[in-house]
Amino acid sequence: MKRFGAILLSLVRSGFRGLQSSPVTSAVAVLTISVALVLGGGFALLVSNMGGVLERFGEELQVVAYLEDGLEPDEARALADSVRTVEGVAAVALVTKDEALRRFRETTGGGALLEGLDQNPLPASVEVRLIEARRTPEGLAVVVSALSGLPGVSELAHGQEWVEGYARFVALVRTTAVGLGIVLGIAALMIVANTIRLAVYAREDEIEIMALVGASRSFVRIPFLIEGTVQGAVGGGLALLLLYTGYLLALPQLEYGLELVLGNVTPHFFGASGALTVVAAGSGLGLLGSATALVGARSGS
Amino acid sequence: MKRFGAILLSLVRSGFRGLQSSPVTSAVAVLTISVALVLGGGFALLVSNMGGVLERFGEELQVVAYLEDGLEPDEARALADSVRTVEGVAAVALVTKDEALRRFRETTGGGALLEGLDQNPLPASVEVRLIEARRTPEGLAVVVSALSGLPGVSELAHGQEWVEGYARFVALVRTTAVGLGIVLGIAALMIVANTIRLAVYAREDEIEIMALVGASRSFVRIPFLIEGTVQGAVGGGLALLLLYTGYLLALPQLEYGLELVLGNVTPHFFGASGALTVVAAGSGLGLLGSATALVGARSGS
Amino acid sequence: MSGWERHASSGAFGDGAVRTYHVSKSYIAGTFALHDLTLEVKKGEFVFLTGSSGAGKTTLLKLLFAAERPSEGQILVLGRNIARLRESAIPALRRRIGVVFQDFKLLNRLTIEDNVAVSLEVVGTPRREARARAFRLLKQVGLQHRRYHHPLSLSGGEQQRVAIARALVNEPEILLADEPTGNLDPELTIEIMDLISSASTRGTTVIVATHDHNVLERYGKRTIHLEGGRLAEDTPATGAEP
Amino acid sequence: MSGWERHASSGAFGDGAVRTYHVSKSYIAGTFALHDLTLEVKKGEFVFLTGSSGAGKTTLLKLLFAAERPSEGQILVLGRNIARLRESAIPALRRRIGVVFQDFKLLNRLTIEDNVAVSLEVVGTPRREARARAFRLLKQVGLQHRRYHHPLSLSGGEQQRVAIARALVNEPEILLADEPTGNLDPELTIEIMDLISSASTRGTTVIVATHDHNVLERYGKRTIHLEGGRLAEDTPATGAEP
Ligand SMILES: Nc1ncnc2c1ncn2[C@@H]1O[C@H](COP(=O)(O)OP(=O)(O)OP(=O)(O)O)[C@@H](O)[C@H]1O
Ligand SMILES: Nc1ncnc2c1ncn2[C@@H]1O[C@H](COP(=O)(O)OP(=O)(O)OP(=O)(O)O)[C@@H](O)[C@H]1O
Ligand SMILES: [Mg+2]
Ligand SMILES: [Mg+2]
Repeated sequence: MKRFGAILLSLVRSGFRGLQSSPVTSAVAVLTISVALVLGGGFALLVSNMGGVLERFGEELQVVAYLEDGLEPDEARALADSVRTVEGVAAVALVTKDEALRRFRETTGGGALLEGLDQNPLPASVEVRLIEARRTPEGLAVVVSALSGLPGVSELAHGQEWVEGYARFVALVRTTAVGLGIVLGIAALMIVANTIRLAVYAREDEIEIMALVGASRSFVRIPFLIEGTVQGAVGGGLALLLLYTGYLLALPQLEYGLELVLGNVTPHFFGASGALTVVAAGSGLGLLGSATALVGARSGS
Repeated sequence: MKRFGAILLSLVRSGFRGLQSSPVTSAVAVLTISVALVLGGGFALLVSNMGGVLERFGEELQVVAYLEDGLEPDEARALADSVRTVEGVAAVALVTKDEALRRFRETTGGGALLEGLDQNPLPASVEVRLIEARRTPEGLAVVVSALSGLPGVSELAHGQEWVEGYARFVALVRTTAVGLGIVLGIAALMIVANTIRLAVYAREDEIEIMALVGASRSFVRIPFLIEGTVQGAVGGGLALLLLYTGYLLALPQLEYGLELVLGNVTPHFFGASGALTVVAAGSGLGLLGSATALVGARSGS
Repeated sequence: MSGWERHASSGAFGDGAVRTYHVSKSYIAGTFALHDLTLEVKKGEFVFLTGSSGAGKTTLLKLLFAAERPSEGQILVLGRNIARLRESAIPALRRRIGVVFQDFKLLNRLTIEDNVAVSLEVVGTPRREARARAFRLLKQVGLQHRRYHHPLSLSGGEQQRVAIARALVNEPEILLADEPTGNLDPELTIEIMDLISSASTRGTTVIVATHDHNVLERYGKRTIHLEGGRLAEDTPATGAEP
Repeated sequence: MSGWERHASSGAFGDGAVRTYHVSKSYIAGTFALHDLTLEVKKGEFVFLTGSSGAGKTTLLKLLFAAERPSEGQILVLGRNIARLRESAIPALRRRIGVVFQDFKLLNRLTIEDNVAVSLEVVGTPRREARARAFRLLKQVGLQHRRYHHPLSLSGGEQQRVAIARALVNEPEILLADEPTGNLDPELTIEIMDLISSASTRGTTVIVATHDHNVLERYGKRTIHLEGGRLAEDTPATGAEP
């Protein structure tokens, strides 16, 4: 037991001694890990912020149920209420004939077009927003079929095309994000593994000598793994710092642009768990990097 | 002269000998450079493809000059011709009253709305597209003021807001692209420099010994620079290969999505000069990386 | 099972610390660094290994602590058959053998005290104890005042003495020393050789490769002479203990 | 300008290849690896450097080829003042000096022929010629058959001989050899020392640090003895040429 404790202590100590006694190499590894994580983390941040934007896009999606012309306001309101209970419906807004006319005037600018008419030709309608899960062609079809069965509804406009476009856009963004994420992840892992591999190579003599004085495989290797993990964690912390600095610097610019283009989506940074994930990813990269680096190292026996 | 030639030859030879005699380290460096370039090159590719998309967006921008109601078709055509000569105008299309009515029917679906009218209330118009340089709020103002002076034009609709939104969107995309490009470039440079630095560290003994047997600074260093440049070029070639493979694999997916969302923009890969740029960037990175790596190396004197 | 192996497993080797049986080692096809070498070193014996440059002394020592495997033949060290030793069993064997390498093989990033202590730490000796014992050994080779320095700031002879201290610190059952006094002056050579021979009197089996005729004469131990990888002469001890 | 420097620039040193004037070297504050050393070695002279482990032999040699700078004092080598030599002038000086390092310092990634040839290539000797001359030197140290091998596959003594070949190949004006026969048996030692002394008869100034009393006696050259960094004895040649 005492022996085991002594060995453990000695392993941890020599892991940290490694960091200390080759500061330049360690710094280089830490820097590389942090650069890799800035790229990966920045990308994750972008995707997570884009999620909000997509979300807003999706909120634009609605089904409009035009009401029969003879319907009384009370009946229309009752209909709107019954629509609210349909599964997949998130929000319902009633647009009366007058409201429709007002909107038409607004959008066509002036509305001189309808001036000569003696009565309002525009129908009342119920605008239906869908819950997120239904914002797919299939989900939409379910809601539409439920709505079309309701009495008082004369016609449904549901922008099938728009939904398909939206669904494909979301799928495209997701696929791209996942694809790029995988590429970035592999790139980060390879870069980190390469860096640590070179650092280990520079110390191959050391590994060999340790083996020659009777150190077991794990006694030689564990300090390198500890070293890699610590470097990774430090690199993760540094990446977080860099990302946050970049975020603060970029925010004014981005907010201005995003607001104009996409409305008032507020950009957000990593929360505590996200930040922890970055550091953990760093440690993981460092550990994995040193582990893969050691596979190729000559063992001295 | 003979002496100089011998030295030059010996430098180049030992540059290549370095690559040969440390194949693992070289492979690691090449791989890292290519990973960095895949990221950077992929980003460049994305931006250049996005350029096409933005271009298409911009083409949507037009100024509509509504014509006075009494204008004869001949007069309208003459006016359209005179608009064509205005500076900043790229294309002009005449929309007659009949055409306007047809379009209205199409877009409102049925056009029951105008059924009861005895005469066509819609004005003829001239649609004006701008050259790219004028697709800014300022450029637009110049064209608009030129158009508003023309006789026969009753009103101008020029989507000032749309233009502002577009201009800001383009600016945002450009800023983001440049920002990300700089970050990626720096990241690539740092990663490559770090990798090569570690590779040089592993051979510091060699550098020291060379100095001790009387090699001049450049005699010791130039082989490393050659080695770095060659590694960079190979890494660039590999990156190009990886990018092209990725492009071919991603194309079916992207085309499908892009077409739906953005219309028929055809994605494109690097041309010959772009490809050359990637390889050159690799060589440059390798050279710069080894140059910065050598700054820190101990010289043995 | 060959006759030799039956012998080995039945303990017929008695108190042999090291036995080689028709051992050959060839690094480059067609040439032999060692050729058909059969010899025995008993427990506690002190043996010199001589032979000109390239005769195979270092190769023989490398085979004994499993840094190389024999191309042919069998080697028994402390009861274990080197030719068949599993990779994972090597560290345990090496911990029972102290080695002074011809090129020292010190860890440049550690202090010399840590260099000596590392032999103890690999077997789990607590750090305090390891350092105390390392200090004692450094004192015996006259380097206690340099204990916090790093190997690269030591002179050649000083580094060699650190290597000797490291080999002796865990009181190994076998000591293999490859040219351990090549960088030492005659006075220090005697001091160090006395240190080694005192380990021998405490029961350690010692094999010292050396070129130094003065040492050979002074200690008058059994001397194995190699020539071109073959056993050329095996001179028994003269008993001329100094 | 000190009196010494005025002497130096006026050529009053005559044919001194090496002169040191009150030279001290301190690596660690308060301790001296060399202390107030003043000596002269004439052109073509053959000098042995002795002293126990840590006496400062290697340090003195390092100062002479500008691998270290003196802490105090002036050093004149081939007419150049080491203490004031510009960094960029060092390579040119080193090309006129051959050095056998105590730890060999071979380039492990090159063949031994390339290791020897590198001394020539740094001054721009065409490769063919460099290799031909390297081959000749390797033959003189008995290693021509190993010329395409790498240093790590050579025995200690073989590596040492490669280091000697490299130091001699460009016919240096000064040869500094640090324990050049520490890994060689007595017969080879004589061969190699004969090689070195034949370079000396061709005009090379030679300084050899050694512990080997047999060598000192056999060649009977001037011997500078260091003790704790100080000049303890400077014995002139006995003229007992072998
Ligand atoms: N790894 C190797 N690859 C190829 N040849 C080798 C290798 N190691 C040793 N040799 C060769 O084997 C022979 C014996 O080498 P060894 O190191 O055992 O000699 P040695 O007796 O220790 O010599 P020295 O006194 O010079 O140290 C030499 O010719 C050497 O060149
Ligand atoms: N880089 C250094 N840093 C600190 N001390 C050093 C350094 N190099 C040498 N020394 C010390 O200076 C003293 C003289 O060393 P030097 O190498 O000159 O001895 P030497 O005469 O060559 O000994 P040896 O015969 O053992 O090679 C020694 O005590 C050594 O420890
Ligand atoms: Mg040997
Ligand atoms: Mg020395």
